[in-house]
Amino acid sequence: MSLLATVAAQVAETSSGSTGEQVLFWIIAPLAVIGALGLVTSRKAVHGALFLAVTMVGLAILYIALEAPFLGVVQIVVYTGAIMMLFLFVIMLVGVDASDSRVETIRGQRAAAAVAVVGVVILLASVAGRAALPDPAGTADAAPEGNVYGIADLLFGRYVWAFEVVAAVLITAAVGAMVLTHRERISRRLSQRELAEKRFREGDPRQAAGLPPPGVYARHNAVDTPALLPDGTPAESSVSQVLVARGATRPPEEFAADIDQIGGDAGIDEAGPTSDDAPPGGEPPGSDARGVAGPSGPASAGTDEDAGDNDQPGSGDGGAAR
Amino acid sequence: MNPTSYLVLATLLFTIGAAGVLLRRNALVAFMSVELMLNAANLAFVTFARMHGNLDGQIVAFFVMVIAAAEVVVGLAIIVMIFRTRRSASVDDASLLKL
Amino acid sequence: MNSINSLSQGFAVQADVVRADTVQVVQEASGLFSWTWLLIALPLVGAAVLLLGGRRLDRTGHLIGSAAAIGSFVVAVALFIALLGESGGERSYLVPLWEWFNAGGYEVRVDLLLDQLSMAFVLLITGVGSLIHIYSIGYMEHDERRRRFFGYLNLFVASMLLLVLAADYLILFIGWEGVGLASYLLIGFWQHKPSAAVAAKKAFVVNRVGDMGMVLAIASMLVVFGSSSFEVVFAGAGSGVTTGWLNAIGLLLLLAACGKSAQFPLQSWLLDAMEGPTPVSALIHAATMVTAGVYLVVRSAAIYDLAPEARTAVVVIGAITLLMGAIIGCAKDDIKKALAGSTMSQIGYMMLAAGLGPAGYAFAIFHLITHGFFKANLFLGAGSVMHGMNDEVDMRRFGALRAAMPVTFATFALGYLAIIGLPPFAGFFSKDKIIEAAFAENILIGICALLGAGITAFYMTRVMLLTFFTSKRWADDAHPHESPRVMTWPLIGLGALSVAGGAGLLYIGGGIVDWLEPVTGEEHHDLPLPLALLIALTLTTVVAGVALAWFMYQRRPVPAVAPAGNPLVTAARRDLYGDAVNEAVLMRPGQYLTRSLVYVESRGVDGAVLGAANAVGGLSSRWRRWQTGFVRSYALTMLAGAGLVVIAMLLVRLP
Amino acid sequence: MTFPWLTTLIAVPALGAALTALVPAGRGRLAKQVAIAFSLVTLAVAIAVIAQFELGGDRYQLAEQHVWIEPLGIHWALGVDGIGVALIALTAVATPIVALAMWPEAEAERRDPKPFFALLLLVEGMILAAFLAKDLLLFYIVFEAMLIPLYFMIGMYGGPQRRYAALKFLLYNLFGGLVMLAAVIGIYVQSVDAGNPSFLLTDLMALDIGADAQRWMFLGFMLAFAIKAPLWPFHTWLPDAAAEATPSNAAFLSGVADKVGTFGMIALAVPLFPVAARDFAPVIVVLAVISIVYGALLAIGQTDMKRLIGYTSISHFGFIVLGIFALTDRGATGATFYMVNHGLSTIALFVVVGFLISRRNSRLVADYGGLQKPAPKLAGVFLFAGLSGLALPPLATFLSEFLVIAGTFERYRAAAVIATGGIVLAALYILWLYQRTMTGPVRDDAAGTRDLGRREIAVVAPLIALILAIGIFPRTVVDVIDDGVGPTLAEVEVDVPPPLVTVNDLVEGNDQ
Repeated sequence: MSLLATVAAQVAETSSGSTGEQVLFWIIAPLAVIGALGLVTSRKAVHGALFLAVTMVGLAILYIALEAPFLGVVQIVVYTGAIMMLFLFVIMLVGVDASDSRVETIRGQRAAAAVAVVGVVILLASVAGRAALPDPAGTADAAPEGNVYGIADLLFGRYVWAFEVVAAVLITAAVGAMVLTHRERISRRLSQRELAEKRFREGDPRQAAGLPPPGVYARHNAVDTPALLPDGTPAESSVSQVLVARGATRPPEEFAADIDQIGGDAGIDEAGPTSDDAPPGGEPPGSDARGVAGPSGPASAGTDEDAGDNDQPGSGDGGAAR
Repeated sequence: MNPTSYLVLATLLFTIGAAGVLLRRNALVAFMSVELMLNAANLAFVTFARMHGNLDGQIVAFFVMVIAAAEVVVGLAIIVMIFRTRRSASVDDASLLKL
Repeated sequence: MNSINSLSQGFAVQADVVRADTVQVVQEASGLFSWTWLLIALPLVGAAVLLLGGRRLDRTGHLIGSAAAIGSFVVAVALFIALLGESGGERSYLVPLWEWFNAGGYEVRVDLLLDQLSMAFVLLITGVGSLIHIYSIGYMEHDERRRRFFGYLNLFVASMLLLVLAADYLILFIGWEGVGLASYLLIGFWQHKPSAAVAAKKAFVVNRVGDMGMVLAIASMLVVFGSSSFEVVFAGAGSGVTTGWLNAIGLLLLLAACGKSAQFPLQSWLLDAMEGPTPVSALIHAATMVTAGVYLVVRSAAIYDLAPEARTAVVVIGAITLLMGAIIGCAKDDIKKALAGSTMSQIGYMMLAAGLGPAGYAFAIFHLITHGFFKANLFLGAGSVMHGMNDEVDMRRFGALRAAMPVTFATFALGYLAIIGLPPFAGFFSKDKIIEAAFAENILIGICALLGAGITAFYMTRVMLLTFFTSKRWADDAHPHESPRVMTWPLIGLGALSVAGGAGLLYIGGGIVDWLEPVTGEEHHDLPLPLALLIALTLTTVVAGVALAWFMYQRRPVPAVAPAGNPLVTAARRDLYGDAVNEAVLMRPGQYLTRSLVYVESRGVDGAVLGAANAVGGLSSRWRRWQTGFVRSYALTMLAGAGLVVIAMLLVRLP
Repeated sequence: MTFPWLTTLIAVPALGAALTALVPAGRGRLAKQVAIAFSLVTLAVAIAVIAQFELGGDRYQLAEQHVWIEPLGIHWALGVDGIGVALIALTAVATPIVALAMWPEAEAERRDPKPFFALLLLVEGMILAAFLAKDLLLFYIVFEAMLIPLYFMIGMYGGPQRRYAALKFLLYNLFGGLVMLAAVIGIYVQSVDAGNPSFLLTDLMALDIGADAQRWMFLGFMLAFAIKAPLWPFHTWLPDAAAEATPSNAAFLSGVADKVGTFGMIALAVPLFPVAARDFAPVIVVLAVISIVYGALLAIGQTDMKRLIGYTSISHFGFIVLGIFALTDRGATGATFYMVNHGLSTIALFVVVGFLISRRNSRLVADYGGLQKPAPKLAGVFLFAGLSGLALPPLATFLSEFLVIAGTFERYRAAAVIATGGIVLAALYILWLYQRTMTGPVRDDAAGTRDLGRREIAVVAPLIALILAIGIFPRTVVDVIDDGVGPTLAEVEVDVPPPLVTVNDLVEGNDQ
């Protein structure tokens, strides 16, 4: 803070018609414009946010140069510190890597926007440029005790009502944000028992015992690998949907070599999977071959030991597959 | 230093922000562009405050920042909500006003 | 009671008419005369009781109704006797009841005017009305709605009495419409017959056309006199009103009279009105209501006296209708329709007489009363025949009934002799007077009247022969029998009146002409030929008519189905194309107009509005496309708008 | 301070509407009872108001005036003159009758009856306020606001096309109201220019407005009133609304609510803009005559009974407007009298047709026939209502119709003659309707038709009694109306030609 204050003081000293301020301006202003252009042109929102941060910091510096050190600080603290962070959080939430397509979907929007924007630039700039503006009077007279004091004086004096109202607005906004993002539970949370009953009543009875756990192999145990069904096909439902969506699953074939090798070691018949055609006695008659029921159900822990030592009739196929 | 340069800068930033709103479909980017426009306005306020030797402009800029903060909170909440239901952050997808 | 004070000055202010020497004084009623309202109240209460009383009065309703009518007749007789006790110029009483309203200086009082003219009518209405009530007890015996029938009859009697007792045209109009309503209800009494319902509606609507004339006549009186009371109007008529106005009022009143009295060109409803029960035809469509038009003209004497063109119109209308009705009467096989044609014709006589002015007013009323007697008699006789013949009306299915129903035959014959005007029956005196007056006025009119008398003799003889003489042509299941006494006694009463009514009215106590003279004035024109010759001429014509009918119907067999006749017969059978003309000129274009207006309404008027709505809708659905729903488009618009605002501010240099 | 009778008169139905609305859901019967009770209390207050009215007293009696919005000169100003008394009486009498007639209608549409009855009372309050308002803006507000409850009454209950009809009703009237608003602002600007910003009618009538300005503003007012009343060619909403609304609602709409339009003509448009009223009178008279004939002809061409009655109303409104713009004492008195009588007779007609429809569930004439036999009372009442519709003397409608014709005849002879043709057409459409529904052979499916029940008799009996009583003893009513019409027409300053012959002098002269 003290550092900033001194910078501000120095700038202020050299302010009136000083070259110092001009230098500062001509350094900061292009940066700010570049930041702004970067915001508009970057394909990824994250990049845009960072560009905007640059602009805002630049503006903060300009504020200080414009004898508004308090605002400069607030700009950094509130804007770059709080608001931009909020933006970044939301960007994270929405998806960092999603990048926008540059194809314009609304017909004529780009051309019309260009015309409008250029028009407004010319209009405003010409107004600003043609106006015969006096040299700045400086705020020293208005705030003899310093900028912060001056602002505080006004804020808690003349503008105290507005200040209070703004406080109310902020509270309201906070509550509003909570209300908006809050998802109202429209029905009672189901108990575990009810969930279980529901599963039996409504769900596929073959999944009544729960979805199969992912592939658990003698040497490999991973959530990204599907389990194998008795016929040797991978059980899609044994892998988390999220991983499927991300394409982060691994097909079991990758381990086929190892499996084969182990199978050979154990002296189990290669044709093991074909026993699927004649299900063992443990299987309920008429059960669909693609059913997932037995093999992995009991192997709830999904550990090597369980799978390896499993002797039960129902899990025989699973063992055979390995 | 003459305020004109600052004003021209403010103008530029404002229109760049406007262009961002007009051209970007990502709601977050559009929203940030709005923030940029607010900042440009703030710059003009601060410039004029200095020109007139009067702190009122700075006070207005201050309030703009506060209101912007409130606005960002609510706006982002809305964007999050829309994203939740529609799986999209594109402003063009939220076109239910049509028909 | 300022308004009663006066005298009808106007009665005496006549330009070219010799009026009574004594000025008729209208006095405020006192004593017995202040009970005049009972005349109306009795049948009115009777109607209210019968119509609101419900089914518990079904068994006594006819008695209550008849009692009300007879009670009214008793009051009428009492009043008549009291009136006879007064001297000639003081027989006019005004009975004030209440002030009806006073709007913008236009005051109408509900007053009753009892003078010689209204007294004559009151006696006719209550007398004949009572007889017909009694007759109806028998005639309607088997009708389950007899109570209601008597209620309607009472309503009619009350309205008709109000019509003739009113002292203000607007009050008269209430009675005028009241009898129209009663007529509507009674023509359509057998509502389950669509033909009856249609006939009732037709009668009402055609009467309404006449009512237009009445309404406009009263409106004209307001413009001219500022009032519609007889007193003011009659007084004012002689005090400098232009003949144009008086003619206009006279013609408008004539239009009203044409509607009510079935005169050309509004005659078409009367023949259809025979759909009603026969007592109704006798009372309303022969004896009383249809003569209201004649009453109106005679009552408005003060106006017609000074409106020569209007009077001429009355004469012409009367003459046309006289001949039309007679011709139609010749061709009808339906006994009631033949009589209805006769009624039209006889009312034509009355109108003709009324149109002759003071020379004819009294004779018009005279004929009106005698006609009331004999025509009611004839209709009731026809009803009696129908009653005995299973409600058969076709005369080609009658024949030789004189033996089967002797009383009916005898009374019908008296009525027949009266109507064809053989002395000394009633019709002779009254009709002969009219023919005389017509000849005195204009030879052409006289010839029309004379011709009418001949045709009357022809068609009435035809009715008589076809019904009571010739051969039996009855339907197989017909067992003609005489009607019960409750029906024959009224017939006998009316038959007696048909015989004696004419001479009695003309000669007893100065006669009807003197009686009416204070109201109607008196005037004599010289006949162009000797009176005796004229009477002889008339009687010759009548005998010729009778003889022709005799040769045509008694000497030749009567076919059961009407043979095709010459064009005149065909035209007469079809009411001289009155309905056809109405249909072609009014009904069809009206239907077309209505239908096309419905089209114009939905396509034109409403269509314009809906079209505008659709245009706006189309425009907005086009403009709606600007609302793409894309935030960015809106933002662009906002930016452009903000830019425009800035430009505008720069241009107009707003602070 | 005297008791604010007029405010009470407005407040009672409004309170009744609120209380009816507060009746718990599902207790429709209680809601109806509350509504009818309040409509009866309103009637009692109205009787109290009328009892205090003095003939020949101040022009606006029982006046109340409180500043509402001072800088704009807006007042809560109420007062009543003869015209107002007549229409208040009509409204107060009609509402309980209509409410009783409505009894089963909401259920027939399987809807909650509560809003129906609450809205009815609300509209009653607004209509009364319109008749009492002596501040133009107050009038305008209630004039427009009553559209909303009426919109819902038509749109929520009624026939299959009810939404279309309700929307049409609303759009037509809103459009008229919008134009009128411009005129209201216009006259206010005039009063501002005159240095005394005020919406009080008394102030506005005292203004001296230029002829051109008067014409424009008059047209603005007349458009709104001509749509409301309705006058050809602004009438097409009425047949639709009449056909689609429930019968008693249609009765209330054309019998009572539309009278605000004709009331506005005689009590606002004419006295506020006398010069323009004089100038435009011939045009409006022509439109009125067209309305009379056109409405009657279209009534003859209808197949839907309610639509038919809707068109008869257009014809009758033509008579009312004709009487007003004849600008004669008799005409205006007759027209105002007609407003009352048309209200009663139209309500009777609609209500009786409602009885018919409730029996056979059809609005088409062709579906009826021969009902006279199984239901004689119904037929009798129907005929009576019809006869009152065709202005048969001595029923109340006759005198008013006659006064209108006579008053018009004093100034516009041709118009009066054509209008008289309306009485023939009236006989045609009424008797045609009666003939086809009630007479003829009894149809097989109609043999068991119910005759009138006790509630139905209770609905029509007061109407019949009133129509008869006013017809036979019209004097008091006419006096009261004449008392209000006189000063209103005095604003217009047109001279009515005196009778060509003044017989009274002559008669009295002879008396001496």
